[in-house]
Amino acid sequence: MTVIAIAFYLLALVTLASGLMVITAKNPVHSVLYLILAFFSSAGLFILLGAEFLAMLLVVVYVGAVAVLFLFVVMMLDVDFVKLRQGFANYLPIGLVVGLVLMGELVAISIAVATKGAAAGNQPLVATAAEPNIKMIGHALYSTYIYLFEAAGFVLLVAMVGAIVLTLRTRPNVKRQDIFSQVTRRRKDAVEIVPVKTGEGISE
Amino acid sequence: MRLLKAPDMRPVFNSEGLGDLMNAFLLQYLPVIIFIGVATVLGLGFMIGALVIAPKAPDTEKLSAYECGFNAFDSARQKFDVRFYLVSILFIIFDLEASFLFPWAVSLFDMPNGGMHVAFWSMVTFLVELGLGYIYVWKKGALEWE
Amino acid sequence: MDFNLALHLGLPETILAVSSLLILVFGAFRGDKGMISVSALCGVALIAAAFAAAFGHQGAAFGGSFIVDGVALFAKVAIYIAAVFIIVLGQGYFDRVGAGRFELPILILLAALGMSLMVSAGDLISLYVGLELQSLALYVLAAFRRDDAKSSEAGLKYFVLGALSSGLLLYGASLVYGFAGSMNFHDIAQSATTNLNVGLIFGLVFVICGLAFKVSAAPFHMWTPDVYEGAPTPIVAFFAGAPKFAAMVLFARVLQTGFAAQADQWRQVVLVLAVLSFVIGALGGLMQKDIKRLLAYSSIANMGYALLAIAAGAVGIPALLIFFVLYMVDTLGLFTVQMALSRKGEPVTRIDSLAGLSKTNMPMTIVLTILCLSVLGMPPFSGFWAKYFVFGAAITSGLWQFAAAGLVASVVAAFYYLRILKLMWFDVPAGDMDKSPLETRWIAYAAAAFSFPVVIVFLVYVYPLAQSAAQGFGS
Amino acid sequence: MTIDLVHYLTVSAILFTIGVLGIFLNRRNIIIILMSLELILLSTNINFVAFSSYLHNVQGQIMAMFVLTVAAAEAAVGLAILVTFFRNRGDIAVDDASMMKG
Repeated sequence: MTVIAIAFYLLALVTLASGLMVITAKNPVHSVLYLILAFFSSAGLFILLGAEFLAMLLVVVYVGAVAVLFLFVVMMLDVDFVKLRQGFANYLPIGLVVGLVLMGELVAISIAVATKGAAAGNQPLVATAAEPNIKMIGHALYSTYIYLFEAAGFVLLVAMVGAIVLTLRTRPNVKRQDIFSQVTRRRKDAVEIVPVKTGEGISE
Repeated sequence: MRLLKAPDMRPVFNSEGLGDLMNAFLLQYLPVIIFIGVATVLGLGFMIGALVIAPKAPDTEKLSAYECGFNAFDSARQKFDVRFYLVSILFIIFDLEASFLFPWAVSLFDMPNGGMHVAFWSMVTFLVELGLGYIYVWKKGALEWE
Repeated sequence: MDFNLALHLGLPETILAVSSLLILVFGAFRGDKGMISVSALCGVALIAAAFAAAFGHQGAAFGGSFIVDGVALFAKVAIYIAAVFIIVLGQGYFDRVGAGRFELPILILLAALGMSLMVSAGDLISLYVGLELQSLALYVLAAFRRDDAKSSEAGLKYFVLGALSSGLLLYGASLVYGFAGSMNFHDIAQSATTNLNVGLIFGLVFVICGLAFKVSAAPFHMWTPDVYEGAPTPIVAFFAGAPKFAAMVLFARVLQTGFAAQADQWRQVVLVLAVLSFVIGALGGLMQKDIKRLLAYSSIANMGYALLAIAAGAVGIPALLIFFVLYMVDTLGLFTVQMALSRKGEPVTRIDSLAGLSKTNMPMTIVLTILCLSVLGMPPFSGFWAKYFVFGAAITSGLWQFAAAGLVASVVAAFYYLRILKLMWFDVPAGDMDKSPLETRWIAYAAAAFSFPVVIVFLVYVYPLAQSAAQGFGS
Repeated sequence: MTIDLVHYLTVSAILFTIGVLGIFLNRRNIIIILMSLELILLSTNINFVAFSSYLHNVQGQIMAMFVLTVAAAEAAVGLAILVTFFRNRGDIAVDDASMMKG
């Protein structure tokens, strides 16, 4: 079990430290990179808990896509980020006090839930070869929760429509390559042969 | 329907046997850990090696941006176009769509209570939902680059 | 699982889902020129869904995570009809400001779909997914005028606070789940009766805070005035009504199904929220100069009365349903009047600009007078009946002090409506008003007509319906 | 040195606090606020997964999966709104020079 303990403390420490760096880093690009690290190490925590599929999902979706989205936006916006940090130091003392109180309360509640709740005294679930974690999720997701699964599709649809509605602008007077019209263009559409008599020229 | 109650899903392990099982489970991840370790050591090794061995004699000309012999026209950090962002959003959405396929593909053929048909058609509906969304995106020209 | 039963129960949602997809593709091919036909199709889909809900079966499906009871059906019909009116108003408004795009009615449709998942939620997962489907559509709608700085600022504020409240709610949900060992409200209720603990109570408090944000109850109301001022008016009319109705039903369901045994604990929290809401709503409104900000405070105060109905327990549920229907008609009318009034093409936003309205636009003055009298709770207008039922329920369950406090708050709030009345009838007009757009005129007339004579007939028929709908809620 | 449920919940509680703190400390920098929101959702996910594992009940992991999906959609919409805001204002500071008084 000590291996697990070492792994847990390492991953938890990295998660929390990088979480802290996300909110304190001066450069938002660094914040995004720390966010990636936080997600990556909590994926490790998920593996310790036996939730392998979610760990992979976290890496694929967050590290692979969401964090990249954040990076794009940080790079897209031409903003003086130093100016935005004004007030950070002013709020810091009161923030720390409130934060410590909140943290203490949450930890106390968590202990109460863990020791008195339905999970008290249980051991974590470990995936077996007979029923891997991903299968367990599949069995529940595609039977009891199908309507929520379809609803999740609509959530994604709303995000898609929303992003397009808010940010897509079609610029006028942009010439695009239209391969279909290029290929279907025939000689008669483009060229007209006009017999010209010698010495007369063409009038319109 | 109470298909999610704990005892039905799997046996509860007693705590003595658990340590071995947990270690066996984590042992599967040993190659990943070795890989990460090697990558870290190699990466750090090269960086530190360069730091220690490489000769360093910086001056302002060397450190300035080199642009075909001209003075730099612009800041090296250029703004990204919004289109990158839109493509990346659409990527996220279809990435998530694909991630829902994994548990489906693994569990489809042994769904409990003969739920295979329901599971199959639910995924078809899901794909149609986002497929129609894809038609919308295509038609709006969000995928075109000018 | 009986799949056919599930399809029957989910018929309204299925109609909305399928039609939203088809209309989206239709719209993509027609382009923004086709916005009017897209709006019409969305309206038809919503009306069809409302009929399906009105004649819908009751029951539960998907392992109890999708509940269709009388309250859910009642709320769905009201929400769908409200969404139809918003689509009509939105079509006209966005056409006039030149920001009309065909996605608008579709997003309203999808938001309505989210709300109907919310009112049918039977476990924490469907609660969250429904809530987020609704919220995401509303964030986009708030920022829909993307070339307008105020609209995008409103969208951003709404988004940040909405997402934070979802986070709080989710953290609470995780504690509740961890303590009770299940996501299902009935299972939670079962384990909560046998084993009460501080962890469970804190989880519940987090969930209540998250939901209070969504219904803009004080002290979680800070976003409301800003968002109401900045977002496009028809969208604000939507925000003020349907989403809050859905969130309130959800609120009632979480508390009365999942935590029925802890009524004493959550009643205190809900009562604090209620009193703060109507006090802050009444006092905050006094200083406002902007019509939409004033209406924001008015809606905060009204959420206080709705929370009072929830605190009253089972007797409060029919009162809650009736209260929301009457309140939604009143707010719809008030926002429509705001949309109807403009001076030289500029919308009238300040309360001072209403001065002397009776000399320039008599019909709207009468409409606004009726609606103001209604929201300040003057009998026999609809606002009086709304409060009557809520206070009645509160007194029945022994909360008479709080009913009295609500009464005092509504007297304070009456000042700002009386100020509007004085401005309109006795002050000197600041200039001629433009002619009101057609659809705003008719919706305003309809709301005013509902608010007095129609409401009596409505109550005669619908109050028994609300009562029978509320039968067996929470069990 | 055994690791049990309390350890995971503590990590999650601290991460949640960091997220909330991030929102209050960086009130003007919307990008950091959005990242703090992601941290908050991550902390709730750790809670859900930990409970799911210790309760031997798969619902928590289903929930975590939906939370991940919704959080990604939320990030997409939030950043889209941020982009329109930036276009209109040329800045992403919300607090100062706000056009609307709070």
